[in-house]
Amino acid sequence: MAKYVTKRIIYMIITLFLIASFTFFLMKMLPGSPISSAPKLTPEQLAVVEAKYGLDKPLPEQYLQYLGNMVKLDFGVSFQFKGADVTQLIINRAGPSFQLGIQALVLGTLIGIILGMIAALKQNTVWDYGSTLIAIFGLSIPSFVFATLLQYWVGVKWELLPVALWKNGFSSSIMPTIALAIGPLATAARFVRTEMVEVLSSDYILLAKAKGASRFEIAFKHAFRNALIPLITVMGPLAAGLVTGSLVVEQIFAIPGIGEQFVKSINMNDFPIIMGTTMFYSFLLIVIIFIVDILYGIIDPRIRLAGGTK
Amino acid sequence: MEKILEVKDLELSFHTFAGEVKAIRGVNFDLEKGETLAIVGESGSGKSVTTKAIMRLLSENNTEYKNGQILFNGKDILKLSEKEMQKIRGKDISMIFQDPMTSLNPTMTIGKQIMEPILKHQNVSKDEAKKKAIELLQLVGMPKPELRIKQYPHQFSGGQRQRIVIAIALACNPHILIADEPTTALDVTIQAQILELMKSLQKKINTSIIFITHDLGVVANVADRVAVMYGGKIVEIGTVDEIFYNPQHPYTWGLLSSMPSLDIKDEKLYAIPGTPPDLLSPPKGDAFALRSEYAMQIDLEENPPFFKVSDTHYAATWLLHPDAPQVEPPATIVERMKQFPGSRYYTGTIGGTNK
Amino acid sequence: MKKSKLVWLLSLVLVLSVFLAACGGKDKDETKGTDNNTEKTNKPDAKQELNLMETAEIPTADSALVTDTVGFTVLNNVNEGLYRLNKDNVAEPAIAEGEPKVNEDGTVYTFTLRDAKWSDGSAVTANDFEFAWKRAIDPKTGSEYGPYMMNGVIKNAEKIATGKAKPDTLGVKAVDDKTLEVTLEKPVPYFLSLMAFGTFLPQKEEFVKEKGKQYAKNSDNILYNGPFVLTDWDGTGLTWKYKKNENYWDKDNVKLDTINVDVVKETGTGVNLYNSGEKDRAGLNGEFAAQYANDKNLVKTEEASVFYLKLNQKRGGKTDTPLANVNIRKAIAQAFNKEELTKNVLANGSEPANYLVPKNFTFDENNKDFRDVNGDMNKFDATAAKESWEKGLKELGVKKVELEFLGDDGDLSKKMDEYMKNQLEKNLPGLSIKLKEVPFQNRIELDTKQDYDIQFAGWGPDYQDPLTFISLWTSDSAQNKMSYASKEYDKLVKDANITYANEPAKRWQALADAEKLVVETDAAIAPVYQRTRIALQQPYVKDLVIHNFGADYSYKWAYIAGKE
Amino acid sequence: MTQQYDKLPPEAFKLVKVNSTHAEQIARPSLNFWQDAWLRLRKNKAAVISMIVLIFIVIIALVGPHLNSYGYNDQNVSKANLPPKISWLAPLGIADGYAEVAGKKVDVYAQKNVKENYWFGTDSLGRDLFTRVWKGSQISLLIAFVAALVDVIIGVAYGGISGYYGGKVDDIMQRIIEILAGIPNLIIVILMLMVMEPGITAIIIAIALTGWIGMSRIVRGQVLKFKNQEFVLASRTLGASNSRIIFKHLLPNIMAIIVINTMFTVPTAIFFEAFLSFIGLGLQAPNASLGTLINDGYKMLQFQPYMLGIPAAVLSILMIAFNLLGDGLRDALDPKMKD
Repeated sequence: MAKYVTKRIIYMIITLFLIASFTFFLMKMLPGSPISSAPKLTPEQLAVVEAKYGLDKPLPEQYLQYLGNMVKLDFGVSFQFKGADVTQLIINRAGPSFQLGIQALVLGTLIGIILGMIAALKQNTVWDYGSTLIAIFGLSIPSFVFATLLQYWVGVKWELLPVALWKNGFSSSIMPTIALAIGPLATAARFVRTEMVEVLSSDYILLAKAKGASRFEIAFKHAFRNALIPLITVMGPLAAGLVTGSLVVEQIFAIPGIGEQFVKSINMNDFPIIMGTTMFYSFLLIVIIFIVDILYGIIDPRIRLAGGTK
Repeated sequence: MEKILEVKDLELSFHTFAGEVKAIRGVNFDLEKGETLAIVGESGSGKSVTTKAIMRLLSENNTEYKNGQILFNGKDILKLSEKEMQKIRGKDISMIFQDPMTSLNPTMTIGKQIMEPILKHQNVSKDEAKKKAIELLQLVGMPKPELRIKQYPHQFSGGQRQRIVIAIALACNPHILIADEPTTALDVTIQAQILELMKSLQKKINTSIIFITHDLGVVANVADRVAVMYGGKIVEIGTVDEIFYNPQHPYTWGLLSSMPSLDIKDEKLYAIPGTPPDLLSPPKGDAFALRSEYAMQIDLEENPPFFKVSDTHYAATWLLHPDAPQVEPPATIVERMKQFPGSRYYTGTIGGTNK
Repeated sequence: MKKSKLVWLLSLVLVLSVFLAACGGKDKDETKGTDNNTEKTNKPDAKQELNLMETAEIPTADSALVTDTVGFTVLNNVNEGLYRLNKDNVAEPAIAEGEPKVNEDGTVYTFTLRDAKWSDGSAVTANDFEFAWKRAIDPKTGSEYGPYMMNGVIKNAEKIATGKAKPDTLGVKAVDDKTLEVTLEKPVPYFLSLMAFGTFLPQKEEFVKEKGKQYAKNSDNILYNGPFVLTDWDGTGLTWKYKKNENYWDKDNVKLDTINVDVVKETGTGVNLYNSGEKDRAGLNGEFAAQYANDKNLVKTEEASVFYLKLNQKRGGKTDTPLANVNIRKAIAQAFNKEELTKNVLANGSEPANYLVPKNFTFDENNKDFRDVNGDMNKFDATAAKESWEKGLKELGVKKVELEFLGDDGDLSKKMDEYMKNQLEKNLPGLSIKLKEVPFQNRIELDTKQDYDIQFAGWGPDYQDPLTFISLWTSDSAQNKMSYASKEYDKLVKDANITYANEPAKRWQALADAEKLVVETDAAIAPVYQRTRIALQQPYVKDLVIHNFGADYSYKWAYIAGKE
Repeated sequence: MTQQYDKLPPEAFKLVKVNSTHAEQIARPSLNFWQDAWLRLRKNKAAVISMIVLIFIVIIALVGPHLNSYGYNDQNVSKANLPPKISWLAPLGIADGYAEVAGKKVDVYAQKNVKENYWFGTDSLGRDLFTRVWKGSQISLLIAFVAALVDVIIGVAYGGISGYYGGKVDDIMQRIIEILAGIPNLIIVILMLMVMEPGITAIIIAIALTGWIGMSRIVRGQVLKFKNQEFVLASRTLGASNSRIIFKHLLPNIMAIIVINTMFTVPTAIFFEAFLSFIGLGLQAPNASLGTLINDGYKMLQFQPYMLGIPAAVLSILMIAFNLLGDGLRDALDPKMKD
């Protein structure tokens, strides 16, 4: 176990290093920078500003410095926020994003599991088709469309929930959570259905039935756990998918999160924020995948972590 | 002897994408208390389906019970509600499956899995159930049961797992134990152990066993009576001796001929020609006729009824019709029949033994 | 003295018209409802709380570094310079007590400061101005607007900015706590209107030095001397509040207690918030503008921003392009239907521009709009365009021309680009346009590198004088970036700037001649439209003042009446 | 049981010679894997309907833009923002050219004095949406198919090599995958798109760049499963070359799973493109894709819902059809599900 964890941590570091390097050189390839696009600056001032951001040094030196700072969790200062600390900005913005992400993940997987279970237990009935359709609709309606519809109907027309903004506590988070949850919901529902159908046709379910277990017991005592364990493996991608969603949902609901700022930074060429956020997202994803793998080993008695991933 | 189970005229079909599969086309047999009935036949002959029908384990979505009754202690199982059925399963009738590798829940400790039917059907506390589970494991010959009940299936070998499955099946002292090819997936040495175990357990708890197999060697070892199935029907039923030494149906002949035998020296192993019938469109008449060298005109036209050979021995073949011509069974069968008193080839003296 | 009066007068007229527009587009009769409302309830409510939205975060609240409209708007409401744009868009003395003393040739201004306090209770002194301005011009600060606003205006500014002189030598001096002396490079007719600009706000030296790097990074690290103080701003967040500044010298005229601001980047979300009653004012863009065209709460404000096509004559600064040919440029300038563009594509009340200096922006001594001098130039004329085009092609000896059209990647910009492409290709046979749409920052970068053929760009004035537009196209201008070089033009601008600095009429004419040259004769740029700001605003919001240069809004006089 | 039997005619008991091969003939016709799969698929109503719908959409995406006289970039600003109007549907009150403007229902066609009908209405530049929707579908499908194809090629090659050669090669290749899997692909795609010249190619490259990992994992798993099975070993002992084993034995067996996976990759790519449009990294104007159309339309949701509704409906139908067909294929091709 310890050996496995060490190995995984080494891979995580390599991955982060590669992402960091890739992002760095990609940013260097990009046209435009907020500094050179400030035409009002005189060349003398430009030199001062470039020195401030460390842009006057040769590329390899910049790269090393960047990596060195990154180890210290220092992602430099933002261009658009005139010298605001990127790390601080991410910390400031992480709260709402985390809250939404976790709420959406919980809500999405929960409802997804329920839908998937219903579909599998009532296979080839109206229930099955209904929940499958809901799941596919969730996959096929872009989250920004869904968010807009929610905002207009639930917020403006029916006045049930705050239209947008992040200031009415939990009620502010309900609509964005729903809009975000629709993706994981659909994925979880389809995944659970497939797994559940497979589990339900397995011998041990037949044996359980032969023991006299009721439908309920079969579904929840035997099938449920076995169908859900594999779901953990897709939690990583699901969580990554939430990042995708949060970029647009945060913007639509005017939520002070990281995703919203990431989109803006792209449009503003705010490289330090782009790089910082990319590293943040990557780190998050890697940690989630790692946790999921460890969790998988703990929950599924068949897996022993000594070997590879499978 | 008391009849604990009677299957009467059972007919059932599966509805599949390809159409209606007439899997069971009229099956009759009964099971007496404490006896072991073996059902033999090729794959697809309907053995497993018949037993799953008794347990009502067939998927309700695509299974249609077209006719017949399954009487357990005089009650028709097919008419019971799912709830009532759940009370019978695992308690009165329990089942052992073919593949011990897949028939245990991989994420549940075996202790829990053994305790499940006990808690379900007997009014006992968890501790008692646990004690019972340990006893059961001891009964099926599992060493250190106290430790092992906390373990998961993947920590056991195939033979051990089958013992666990047997322990589960025996947990509530069932009246009927259905064993669906319980040894097929096991090593030969383990097979023997498991069979011995089942035999000794049967004596201890006086259960009736339905034993499904295609291995006639196993049948000879464990069964009291044998039913031979072909094409969704029982074609011959009788005591072990009657089936082994006085078979009447050409299919039984074929089966027995294809069994390697130690006492009959024959270089060539016999194989039944052709393939089993397609139950999507079962043939008219005797389903085996097309593969039989003893086929008569009527075999192609009409289903043979059961002809009585003895009080315990019936066979569904037109060859037993009084008007049918006498045919010569294969040589190996004749050899067998020579040893059976009452057979037309019997060579010994009446009342004698052939031991 | 004379100059300031001129500005006064000019501003008065200008502001009248702007104000009229600001209060609800009086040129349309559907706004009558608003007027009725206005008259009915003008008594301020008990609860004076205004809910507003911005479209972007505050990048910085440091007056030396601020470059964007949000930042300028915030500073305008929480701080106060020597002058402030008043309700009528006129720069009037604020921290300065009355008009300054000006020397004979108009190069030395001496301001006397009134008794004003910072939010920490300390007095606003002349040194606060001296410190702030010197800080803004110091290259070490990295201010964009410092040099931009001061170069050529305040003495030695340019030398300091280019590192040839020390910041100490800037022509600003605190004679004593209450007296500030500003020495100019040359007479600047519009100097006082600059004094209302954000870059010239005061900063308290002691405080700035104490906070060091943390200065102005959040609402706790700034001092305020304006009508409001900023609160609940964490430096990068999407929300902040204005609270009435109890230390403000003119606090009696400030009626609002609180303004809640949230950043909402999606127009649709903004409109939804407005419709749900959460917000009191919501800006609209084209698509929404069209739909709310008949809304009784629609507010239109003509801006002084002009959008035009820059026609690059030397791509990458190296070779001549087809656009070096004046006939080709003229053809392009006349080949698109501005009426249709503004009416149907933009659909936000913006007007077609056949000029560079916007209308209703600057006025001469007789209150005559600068616009009246030249009138319309290079109006849409497909036939004339085609003629010029063919002539140009013949001169070039080609049949086909392919040009890259650089634009922003906002939704509305994209739509306009698509329209322009379609129009140009339709009206100029043989022309094919390749669209390139990039984020604003990238466009500016490409502009700086002069790496484009045609660029859809715009300019908003920094001070109230035609020069803010005209000076863009001199051959040495940092904004030129299209290799437009005309000796005549340079001379006219120099005339206006220096030669006729104290002769308004001649200066006016020189500026007008320059405009005609760049727009009509040389067709160096092709004006497209003058923008109108359009918004939904609750009728109970009163006296929310909208400016057409500098900061966008002043909340000092705003109040709520009739909401309850 | 009685032993009373009907008297039967003697000829009934005449022995007949039955050719045992006859018995095999009446068994089910022997079908190869794909024919069998096709039969199963045909029984799955949802999958069949999906397939028909997909074929229909592909055809109409190719033909649709030519069904009327408007080009996809023909602007006529005076005819902007017209709601859909289809003459034969108008009496039913749908697609009748009426729209709600400031709370009142008005005939926009009459108001703007437009004589011709626009079946799906027009956009804000007066372009025919019918033409644009199908042109957009064309481009979306193109992007999706090419991206899926690239995914398949890279994924199968990578997974195949990794699984087939095993050992060190597999080890190294899997470590690389492990590292790549940690990269948030959306972020990378966005960054890539910032660097590349925007357009269809850039989007395809960006989507394909990270999409193949899933495919390669599945293929590797399958190859590992099959390569040690008897039929492969048998063929190897008979001296079959690697390429023969790969193409004749392994590929046909994993084809099914590749096809199924592709069925799910295609809609993901379509969706991804739509998402990129939203954050402004999609296609360059005046090109249309379903994504850009939805993005254009969603801002007009409250006023001109058709501008969002129609392309969103097409996208949804495509997604649903691909998913249901994928499900159907999985059921049909997955040997586990065989009864």
